[in-house]
Amino acid sequence: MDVLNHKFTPETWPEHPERATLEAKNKFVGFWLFLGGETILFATLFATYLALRNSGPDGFEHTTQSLYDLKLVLVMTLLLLTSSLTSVYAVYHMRNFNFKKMQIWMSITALLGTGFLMVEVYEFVHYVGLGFTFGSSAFASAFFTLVGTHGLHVAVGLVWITLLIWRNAKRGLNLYNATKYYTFSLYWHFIDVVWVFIFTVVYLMGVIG
Amino acid sequence: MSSVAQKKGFGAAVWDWMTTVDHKKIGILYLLGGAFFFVLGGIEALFIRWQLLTPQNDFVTAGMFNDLITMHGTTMIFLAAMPILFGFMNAIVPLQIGARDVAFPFINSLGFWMFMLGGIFLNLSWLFGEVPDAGWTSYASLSLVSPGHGIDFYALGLQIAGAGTLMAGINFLVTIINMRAPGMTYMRMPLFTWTTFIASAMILFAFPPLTVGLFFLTFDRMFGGQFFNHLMGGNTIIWEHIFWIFGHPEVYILILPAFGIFSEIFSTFARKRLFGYPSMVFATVLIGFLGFMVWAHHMFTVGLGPTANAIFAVATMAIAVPTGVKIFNWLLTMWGGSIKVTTPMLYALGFIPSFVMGGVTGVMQGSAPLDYQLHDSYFIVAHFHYVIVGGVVLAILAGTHYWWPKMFGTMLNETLGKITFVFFFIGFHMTFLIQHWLGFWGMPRRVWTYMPNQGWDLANMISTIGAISMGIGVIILVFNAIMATIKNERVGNDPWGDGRTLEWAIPSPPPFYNFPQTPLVRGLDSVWLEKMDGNESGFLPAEPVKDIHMPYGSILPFIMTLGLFIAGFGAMFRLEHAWGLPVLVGGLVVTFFAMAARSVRDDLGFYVTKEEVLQTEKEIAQRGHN
Amino acid sequence: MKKGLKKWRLFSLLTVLAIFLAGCGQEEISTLMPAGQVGRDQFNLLMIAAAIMLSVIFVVVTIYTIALVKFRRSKLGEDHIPEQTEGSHFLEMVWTVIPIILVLIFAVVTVYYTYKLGDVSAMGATDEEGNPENLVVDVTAKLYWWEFEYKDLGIITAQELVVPTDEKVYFNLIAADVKHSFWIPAVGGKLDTNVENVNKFYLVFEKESKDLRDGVFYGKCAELCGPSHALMDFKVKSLPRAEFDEWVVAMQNTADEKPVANQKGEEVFVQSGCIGCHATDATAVQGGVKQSGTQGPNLATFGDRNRVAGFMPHDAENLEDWIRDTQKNKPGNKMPSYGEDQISNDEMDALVEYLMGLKVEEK
Amino acid sequence: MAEIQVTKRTPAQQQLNRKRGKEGMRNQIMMFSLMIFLTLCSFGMVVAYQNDVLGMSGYFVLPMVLLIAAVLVGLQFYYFMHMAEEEHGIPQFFMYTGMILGGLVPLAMLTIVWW
Ligand code: HEA
Ligand code: HEA
Ligand code: HEC
Ligand code: CUA
Ligand SMILES: [Cu+2]
Repeated sequence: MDVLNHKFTPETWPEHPERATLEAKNKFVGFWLFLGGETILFATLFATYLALRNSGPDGFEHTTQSLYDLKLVLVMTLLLLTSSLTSVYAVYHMRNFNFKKMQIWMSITALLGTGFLMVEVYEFVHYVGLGFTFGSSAFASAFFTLVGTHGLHVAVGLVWITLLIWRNAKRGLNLYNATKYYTFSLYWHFIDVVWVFIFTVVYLMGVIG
Repeated sequence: MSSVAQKKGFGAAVWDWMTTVDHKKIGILYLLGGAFFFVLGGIEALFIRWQLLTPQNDFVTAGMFNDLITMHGTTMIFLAAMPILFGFMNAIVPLQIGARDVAFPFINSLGFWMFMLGGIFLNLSWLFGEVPDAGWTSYASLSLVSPGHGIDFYALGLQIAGAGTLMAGINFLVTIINMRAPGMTYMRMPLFTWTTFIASAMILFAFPPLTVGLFFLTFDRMFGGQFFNHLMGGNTIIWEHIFWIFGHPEVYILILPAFGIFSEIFSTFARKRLFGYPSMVFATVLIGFLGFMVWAHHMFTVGLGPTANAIFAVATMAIAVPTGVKIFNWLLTMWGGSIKVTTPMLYALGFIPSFVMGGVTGVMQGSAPLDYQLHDSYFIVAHFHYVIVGGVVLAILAGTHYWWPKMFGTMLNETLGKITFVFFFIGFHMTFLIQHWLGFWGMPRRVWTYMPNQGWDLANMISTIGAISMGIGVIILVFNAIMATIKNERVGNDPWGDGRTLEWAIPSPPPFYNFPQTPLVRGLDSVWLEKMDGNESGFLPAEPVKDIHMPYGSILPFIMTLGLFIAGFGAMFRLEHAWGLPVLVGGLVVTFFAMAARSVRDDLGFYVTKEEVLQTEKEIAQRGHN
Repeated sequence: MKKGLKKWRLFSLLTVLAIFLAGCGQEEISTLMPAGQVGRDQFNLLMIAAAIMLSVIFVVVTIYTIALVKFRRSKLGEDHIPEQTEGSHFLEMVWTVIPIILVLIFAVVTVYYTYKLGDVSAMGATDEEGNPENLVVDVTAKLYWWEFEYKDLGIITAQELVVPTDEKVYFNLIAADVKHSFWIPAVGGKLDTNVENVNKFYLVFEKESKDLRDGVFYGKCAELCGPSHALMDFKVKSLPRAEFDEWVVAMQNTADEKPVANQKGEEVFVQSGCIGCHATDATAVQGGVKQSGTQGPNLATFGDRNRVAGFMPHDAENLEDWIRDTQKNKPGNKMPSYGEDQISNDEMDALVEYLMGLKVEEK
Repeated sequence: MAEIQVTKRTPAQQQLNRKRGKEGMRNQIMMFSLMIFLTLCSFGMVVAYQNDVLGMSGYFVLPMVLLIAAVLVGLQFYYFMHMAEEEHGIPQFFMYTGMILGGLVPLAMLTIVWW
């Protein structure tokens, strides 16, 4: 039997298609482990950010309190949180073997993600315009690295999901690509988790001072 | 495609190895790659010792000496010890758990190439004449001001190799979690598999900080970052923390698999079940966990304050307890057994006193106020070579002799093996025992020369002579390996006669699908159990012979890595050469396209039919008979 | 002369002790012959540790040897199948609990000494008149040399630390370029000199250095800091308090009365630009701010030193060699070399004599 | 890849599954609303603190904000990422280990890198 070509119906479609075969299970577990590793990666970035927050050369001007604009951050947060929900919808439809709806919800997820990324790029450009650049202080380096790494993850996620949607557009759901969609959604939620810490630790705590 | 023994030309053979995703072949690649770097690192060590033979020696310059120690430490840890252990893990763990392959064959191959090309990248620094020179720890204040591209080679090379290691770690974890044969519960897994599991988990959590730290270093040096530049608000202590948050777990990543290897060897050659198996497992897990709580013991003299020092001191000492449990369990495995002193066993026997000596000096260093004296002195050099050479390297040598027949189908010569041991073991103690006193007598480490009349002259000479003896041992080993390959006397499933774990139930080397039928496991030491129950083959199938699914080989892992390798050079020369930036981008594009190709093309593997399996088994059986 | 006589008298004793001392290294640099409270505390800790560790090794090796001798297959026969014991809860308890006890004992002493040696609370203490009670030395580690500033006394020196005996001497440690580490093995453990913060600790010198072989303790840089890390040595003179006070006064006087052993040499020193980096006035600090000539070691006491540049024998030949080719002697150090086209041989002789005459101690 | 077990559900089973799925989805939406609400609370508190309207002290706002973050993360893991479902023992174990160790790093950097 062939994972790629076996045709399922909603009745025969397994309840947990993302881990219905050994390969799928491997990917599923492997991806979770990868996220476990990412936790430490971001923890280290957060740690460095916290240690270097507001530290720069003598008389440097930009601090967390003078810099951050919560309105933008709120917009970004809402975009990303919503995109998390839309990807939940996509997975819901995947489990129901409704390929079309899944594709649609995944596309919406990607659009929201793109929106988020655009606001972030705007924010960075704005900071650079203010003279707050990657090299202007240790604080700046740490800030851009932490937030930028998250942004990079979003960008990678967007490329990933775009490829998935495009590649499978004509093929429909099967046990081969179901895992891929599912792991993408895990990845996307994880990005959201990281963002929760970013808006809390970087922006909100930054404003509190 | 699927037939086993095709006659191939040289080019085809190279292509075969470059595209292989077979865990056994990748294991051999790791072993050979690691051995190459071990010899390289060993030659560097000999240069170090030769320079220190006499006071005010001028065999190498001061700058060259720093290159040598940095590359020696980095090469040995990242490119020799770890990859060789990965070689054994790859070759053996799937066999021990009764699996046909690892969970991610493609990623396995990718991990190997990342290690190999990362290591080559690092070592190309010798050709450029700009070699990393800030020690393997690369402390930030020094590594930021180090001129030339030396440290860039370090940061980028390790970044590539480190990513490969992380992949290998995840791969082993998933393999062990998901691919165990029926009946192979966690508490029936051989100890080598267990230690692989825990070491891989440690890799998963220890390497991301290294990635981040190297990223900071790269950006500080090449792209205007300010993480460690204290004039811009940066802080060098952050590097020290990040490095040791990675670095301390790293040393347990090295020693745990070594413990695993010795556990196998002790019970095999004492013909006895491992004493206290559950506590062995528990101790392994505990060491793995505690390993993350003690990193600051490398930083006692940094000035963290008495409270931090006291906490980390006590945490450090705690590790002595689970390690002691292991030591005594091994002793009691031998106790009441039937000990046969083969070459692997000889190494295992050499390991116990050597490692205990290294371990207890570790505990001494764990006492912060005492470490104020010992830190950065030759006492430290003695400590870690006692645990690394007396633990990890002896395990590697033991494992090489023990599993050589399983990996290559021929035995290494036992007599030569024992001669190697004698030279290596005596040389090892001669080199490093005296270094404890050098430390007490006030000799700092990482000194390229020393003035006469400080009381260090004779001791250094003894130490150097010992190193030469180790070198002789290694040369004999290499000779032994070459001779065994030339003679090529084939061996059966269990050439040692006392094999206990599943790898000894199948041919040496195993066919590419490992097990014609998935085995059924009824307890710890599966093969031994079956044999004791009168099943001579030591093997109990869990299923009838069926078609076997296998993955396709692929060149993409190599191409992906090559892209990164090229990009590394681009990044490094971006500022001084016009071609830098295009090469950087070009390399990344290559990698990216290889990745896209991988994700867009379906890779479903192929089936070996039942008939082919039976045919292959028959051929192997016949080969065994003549 | 005096020294030589003493050597003769001690000779017989020394030969007897030599056998023991050989294992202990040399007094001026060995941690096994501690010359002060801190080093002794650490030495005691070492002895406790060694006792514990040796007993552990002893137990392990005993069991090991017996097992190895008793249970050989060559004795038991090729077909012997030993009993497959699974383990023993009792034994396993034993070898869990005993190490825990040993570790606990060691942990308690460790924590005690950690706090004891980390206690610098008395550092800033002053008496009723507001004078500091304790001597505080600010150490700045620079690429391959050491600067010692006595802020409260308004003097500065380099390469050779001078301290009073039998009292706590406190140190502020910092690095000026890259990280180094300050270590006087015979007196006590090290502490890093970081680039971004001041580290503080104390040492006690209980032995007068004049009784030592070279009349000084050896100090080392213990953190890799570049090519000449190995040569970043310094020396320590410990004097009784009274002599130390005399030394301080003599140092303070270098502001007004500089010894000039060779007038021409002084001119060379000024004209060649040496003065730009090297002050010969030990009070070249005012209120902690260095006034002049601080890129290189302060040379006010150069004639008293035990070594040139911290490690070369202190004689005219080596001094000349040093100035002629600093990079050969100490790769990567920050002092330029002076060839014959810059300083002729005649000038050099004068310069060397001048430098050797820069003394504050009576000789 | 080999073995796919294909089982066909009866219509009754299928319906039950659908119903469960729908309920699950409703749950998700409720949790999502809760998340949005908490997020707004977080931002609201900080803005209030910033403009000094409710007279809240930083010592109250800071822990609250962190607490909310923890809750949000828990919701993501347990609802959106289904970490409570069966066969998630390994993911849970590794995520928790990751978080414990991950918590240690910032803690260390905040306490023992202070200059
Ligand atoms: C394989 C590698 C390996 C292993 C296994 C270990 C094991 C240990 N190490 Fe080591 N270590 C290194 C590799 C390793 N180390 C390296 C490479 C460095 C230097 C890095 C650098 O600076 O370049 C280093 C440095 C290092 C330091 C820093 C020193 C300094 O720079 O100032 C310290 C300090 O605490 C330390 C402690 C320990 C301890 C407590 C153990 C323990 O795990 C040992 C436990 C084992 C035993 C104790 C023996 C068996 C136990 C019994 C028989 C039970 C009874 C025992 C007692 C009651 C004591 N090590
Ligand atoms: C896995 C880790 C590992 C291993 C195996 C070794 C092995 C050896 N090490 Fe090393 N060492 C380190 C890890 C390791 N080391 C680290 C991390 C450092 C710290 C670096 C730093 O300060 O940053 C260090 C530092 C270090 C120093 C201190 C340098 C200094 O501080 O100034 C010394 C000095 O004696 C030394 C010696 C040796 C010797 C003699 C061996 C021997 O065991 C080597 C034996 C091997 C051989 C002798 C090879 C023989 C090969 C041949 C003879 C060629 C044969 C040719 C063919 C077959 C073609 N090592
Ligand atoms: C650019 C600054 C600079 C100049 C100019 C300079 N020096 Fe130096 N000098 C140093 C530094 C830095 C050291 C410390 C070198 C080391 O030990 O790493 C040093 C060390 C010395 C020492 C050894 C000090 C000791 O205490 O052991 C002597 C003597 C010396 N210089 C003499 C001279 C003379 C004479 C001249 C002029 C002809 C001179 N220096 C010019 C920077 C300078
Ligand atoms: Cu300064 Cu080493
Ligand atoms: Cu450690």
